[in-house]
Amino acid sequence: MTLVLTTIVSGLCVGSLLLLIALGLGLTFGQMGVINNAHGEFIMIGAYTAYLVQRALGDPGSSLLLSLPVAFVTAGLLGVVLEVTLLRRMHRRPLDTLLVTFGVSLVLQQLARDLFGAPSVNVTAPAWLSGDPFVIAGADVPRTWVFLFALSIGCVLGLRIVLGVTPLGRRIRATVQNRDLAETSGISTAATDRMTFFIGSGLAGVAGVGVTLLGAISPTLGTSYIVNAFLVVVAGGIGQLWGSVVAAFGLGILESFIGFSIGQSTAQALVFLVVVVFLQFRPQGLIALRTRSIA
Amino acid sequence: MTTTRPLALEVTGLRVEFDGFVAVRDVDLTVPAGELRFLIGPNGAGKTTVIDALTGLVRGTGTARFDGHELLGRPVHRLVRAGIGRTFQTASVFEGHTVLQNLDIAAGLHRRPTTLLRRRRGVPEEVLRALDTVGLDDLADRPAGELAHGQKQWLEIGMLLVQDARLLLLDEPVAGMSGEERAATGELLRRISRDRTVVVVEHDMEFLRNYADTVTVMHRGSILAEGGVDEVQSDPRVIEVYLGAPLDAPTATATARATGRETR
Amino acid sequence: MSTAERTAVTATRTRGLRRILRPRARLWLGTLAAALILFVVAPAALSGYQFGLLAQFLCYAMVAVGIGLAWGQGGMLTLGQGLFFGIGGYAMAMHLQLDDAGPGGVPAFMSLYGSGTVPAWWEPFRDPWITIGTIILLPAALAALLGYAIFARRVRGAYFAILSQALVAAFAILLIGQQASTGGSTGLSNFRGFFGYSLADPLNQRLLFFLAAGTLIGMVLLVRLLMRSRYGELLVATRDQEMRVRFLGYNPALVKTVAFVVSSVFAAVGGALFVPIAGIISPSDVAVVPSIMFVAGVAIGGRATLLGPVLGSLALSWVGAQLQDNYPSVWSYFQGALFVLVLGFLPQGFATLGGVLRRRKGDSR
Amino acid sequence: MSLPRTLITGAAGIALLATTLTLSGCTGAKVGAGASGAPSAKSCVDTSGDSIKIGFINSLSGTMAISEKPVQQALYLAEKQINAAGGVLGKTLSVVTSDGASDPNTFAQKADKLLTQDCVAAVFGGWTSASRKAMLPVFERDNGLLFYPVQYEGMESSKNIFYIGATTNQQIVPAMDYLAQQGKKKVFLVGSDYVFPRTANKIIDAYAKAKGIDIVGEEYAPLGSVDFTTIVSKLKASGADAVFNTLNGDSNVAFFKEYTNAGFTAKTVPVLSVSIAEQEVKGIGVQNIEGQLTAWNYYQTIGSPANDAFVSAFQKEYGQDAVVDDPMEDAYSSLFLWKAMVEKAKSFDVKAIQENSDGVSYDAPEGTMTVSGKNHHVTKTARIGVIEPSGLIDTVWQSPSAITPDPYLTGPDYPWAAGLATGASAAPSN
Repeated sequence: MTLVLTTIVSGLCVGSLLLLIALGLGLTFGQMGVINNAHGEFIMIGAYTAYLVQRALGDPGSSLLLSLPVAFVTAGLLGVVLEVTLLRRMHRRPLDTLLVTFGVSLVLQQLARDLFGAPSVNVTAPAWLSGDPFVIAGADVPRTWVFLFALSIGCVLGLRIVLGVTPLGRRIRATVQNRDLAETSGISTAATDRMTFFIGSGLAGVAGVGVTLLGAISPTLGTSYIVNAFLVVVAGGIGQLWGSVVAAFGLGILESFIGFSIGQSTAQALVFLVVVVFLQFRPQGLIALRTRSIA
Repeated sequence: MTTTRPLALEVTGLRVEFDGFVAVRDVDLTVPAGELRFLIGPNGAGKTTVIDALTGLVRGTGTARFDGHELLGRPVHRLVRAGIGRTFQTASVFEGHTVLQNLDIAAGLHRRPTTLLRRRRGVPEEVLRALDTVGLDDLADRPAGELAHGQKQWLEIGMLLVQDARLLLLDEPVAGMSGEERAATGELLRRISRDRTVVVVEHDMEFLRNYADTVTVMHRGSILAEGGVDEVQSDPRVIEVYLGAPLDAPTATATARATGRETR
Repeated sequence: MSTAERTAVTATRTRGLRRILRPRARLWLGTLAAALILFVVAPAALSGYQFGLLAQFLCYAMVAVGIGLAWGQGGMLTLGQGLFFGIGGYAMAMHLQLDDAGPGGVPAFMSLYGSGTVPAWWEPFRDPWITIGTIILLPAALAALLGYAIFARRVRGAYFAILSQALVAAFAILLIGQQASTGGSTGLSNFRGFFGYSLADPLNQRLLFFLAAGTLIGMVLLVRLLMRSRYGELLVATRDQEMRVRFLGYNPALVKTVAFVVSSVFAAVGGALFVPIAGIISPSDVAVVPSIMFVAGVAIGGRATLLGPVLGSLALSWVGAQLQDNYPSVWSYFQGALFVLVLGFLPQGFATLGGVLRRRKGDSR
Repeated sequence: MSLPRTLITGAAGIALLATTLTLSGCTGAKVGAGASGAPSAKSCVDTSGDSIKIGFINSLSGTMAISEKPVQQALYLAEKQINAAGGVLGKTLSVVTSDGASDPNTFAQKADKLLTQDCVAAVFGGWTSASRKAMLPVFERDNGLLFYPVQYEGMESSKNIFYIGATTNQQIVPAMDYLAQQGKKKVFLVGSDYVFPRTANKIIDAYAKAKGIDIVGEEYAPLGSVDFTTIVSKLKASGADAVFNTLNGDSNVAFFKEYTNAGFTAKTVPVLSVSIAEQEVKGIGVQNIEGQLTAWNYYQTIGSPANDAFVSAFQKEYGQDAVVDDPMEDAYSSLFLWKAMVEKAKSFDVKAIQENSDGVSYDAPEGTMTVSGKNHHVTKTARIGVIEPSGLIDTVWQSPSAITPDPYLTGPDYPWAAGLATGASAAPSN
């Protein structure tokens, strides 16, 4: 029983991480149709930001909290630069954005290598996260997991509020539903795209800070996450926030269970295959937007 | 005579729902063979949705029969084999291909699949006929992307002729056309409706008056009136729907669409 | 002179050469030139190392030809060609391993990593004909299944790209995980013979090069044939206006699947020939990044043209091999910049560079 | 043009081509025909001038660059010192570098280039087993020499490779001896999913079975994986009293962070790692692994005149903060070992070096290395170390004497390993 609980808890932790990395991607992919292969590198940038903030401040606790907004803004601004210089001219060519951003990711990786050196660097977790694990119903729950879980849920709620309540959110939704109509209704779609990309990339930065609690920071950090992130977005249903949430935790728990019973290495491959097969039967993902035309 | 006569389209109780919103309800529509029927109504009346339902693009309930075939719930290629053809509001032609290539591809329905692997040699008879009918003879080798707006619509209609569609569902074929192009299109529709059943979704009242055999008016997803042009035009309910204005000065949107043509 | 007239004049002028040479003649001349370069010039001009390298690049180019068909003509961007390259490569490698081990023999790595017995699913690959059949039929069947299921669902192109990427990632992880039967991350290497011919003999290496060159030329000719057939016109039509194609009574999913199957078989054949030439196949040859790099050459050369994918792929591989040694850091930047510049500013690749420049020059406004 | 006609003409053309090639005698030797086994490549090494070319092959790009760049630095240091002392047989060394790009196939390609195009007398480098196994056929075909500087999983010996790093009986077996000696009875194995961990764990399994140790878990993470939640949960559930860690690179960071998060410490359940050296400690963060154990043959802290000279020379060259570790020291030593072999053979010729290699020795920073002509490995002293807060590693135990290399574990000391090497011993050996 404890083992099952442990599995679920570790699945939730994996899911939190998946959700964090998929959230921003879901926004830019789902809302704008841009397939951003450099999303992983924005995560990497967020992680290096956390590293730099900690080097400047010294205290792990305050620097962790401070690096969340700093990484959000840093990665977000870089995202805006990418959108303005490149992606803006490619709105009608989503497949090409995929390849262009792959090129961008190569450049960013090499840039990080030249700036920070190839060896990985490390962020120290604050004492209040590295203490004894919490015990919930007999299962040990490390504090970092709780933090990641809270962080991912916080990001989901924040995004939900921004999209649902604020004027910016209304503009984003209007632009998604009908770009031309939004433009004629006085919404600057270019400005909206910039903001969407800012938030999406910023969330990647936040994810990067979260990642530092689990692993090392290296220039190739982002590559280990990008395939998973895309799968979560696609499995959840493109443009569906709640779909991503369900998909992330579902896949996390699935991976955890397979990992426990068969082995970690096989688990990842099987999860990929499960998603591919699932999408054969339900190509629109878990939650689908019904539209007037299938075209 | 009866064997060559085109067949009637019979729709009863058609209903289309999107996530609880009923876009089309209780639509009964009978278009007799060889008739040029216009389907009109204000924006959002459900005209295009009716066509989408008949051609399998959205799911509809009820019945819709043509030539003894049930249309609802059938896959698109079955509908096409049953003789249904349609156009879209924006002309969907293959812009990279020449006019001739466009029409040749449309002829593929009646060819064996193995011919696909061969190169095109010569021009099939039905393609020549369609070129002549839609009046694009001189432009046969021109890429479709270079055609004028109206010509693209004609090409699209030509493709339906090549595929030998017997029920043509045309979605706003004259939108954005010049006066001359409208007239040419009208004549074209007259010609082809002689031995085919043609349903035209349209906004332009002038065009309608000149060429329609009969008119069906839709409003908020159901049929408001049906009959000859004069009959419908004088129907008080129809006048009320069109903002109390006379029928030839319809909604602002419709006016905007009828570019190149003042609405008097 | 009106713009239209001027365009027409320029077009006539540039098509001058094409007018003079009928398509048939151009086909024969082109084939002859390619054969001359690959069969006569290359062996004479290149060192043994460069020659071997070019042989590998020819195999990559086969994958590129297929991607050109699927993506350039059919609009299906596949990021998973490594899967088919890998199936072809591993099938061939398994056969070579078993062949080296002799009848009933066990490949050395299996005793090292595993139980020392040959798994049942390896056994059929002792037979050369089953191996060749698998190299062609397995990718074809897989591509048909996968392609039709996805295309029939009318999902967005991005789905296909992402799913194919996930598949190739899963494939690589599975290969690594099954070390006892696939060699794991080390892959399969150290082959001695190829259908009875010793791989250590430079003459046989040369023969393999010719085999790859001939296959590549054959593939390009086949794609040309397809592009000029009614099917080719239909494929492009499906790419541009899938809805219209459907309403003309065709099944667009089937049209696209055929192109995807052909491209997958090309990739598998490329992988199968790659193995004896390179002497190794490992998960790092079939994973996510190499799969994207397959696409890179196509994008850079010109996805929608006949020769763009081949030349782009060969050029990219060649430049990569030259730059990587001397400037490993520059190479990364160069690769990245190439993607950004070509796709951002010259989306149809270098094959269309001439046309773009001409239009710029001719544009007086 | 119709389909059949094109196909027929095309097929005819290709058939014609093939026939011509076959008739013109273009096909080479069949397998098993007399000449096939013998290396057909003739050496193109130029020994006439004042200098002699050698090749360095390391990953300068890709995931392995982190580990392999420092190795190349150590190689360059050795080259500089040798040249300053007058070179080898009076010739200065001239280095050709190649980037293996962390990709086995690239390693094979570049090895071929170094041997046949650059015509180097010997090649130094390689790191992953995958890269070595990819290069092995190339070195055998082109008849070149590779000096491989990293500890590895054993079960291999090629007359064209000199293995300067430890084989299993010089690292893994002593490490297990140490754990057994500490009274550990339940060992959990965790490794990256590739050749070295899987083969090492196979050996450990056999060892444990013979010595009454329970292997309570054996887990592999995909290379580069950073998700260790499941594995650490399993570790927790297993009740292990020690962990044997063969994880590679950044996976270590993720593993140790998760390990710490789960409440483990070096005191309760120590982790003995065989792929973490001084270079890696920095990246993992010393606070995460302080007090944990490692097994190597060399640490920067070894107190010997040879080592003091090596460390200070290296830091003079690459900065006072530069750290050195086992593979770097092996790489550095490998160049001197080659020099000693050449001087004994009085020739750069591959065959002469192979024949004269037995018994060649060099006083390396880690102690004297002596080459075994039988299996091309070298003698090494095993050392268990503990990671200090400074990030350096202190020796806590070392083997009483240098251990003779036994890559196939066929010696009398390893009766439990019988059967492990079946089939593997069929590999070519000198």
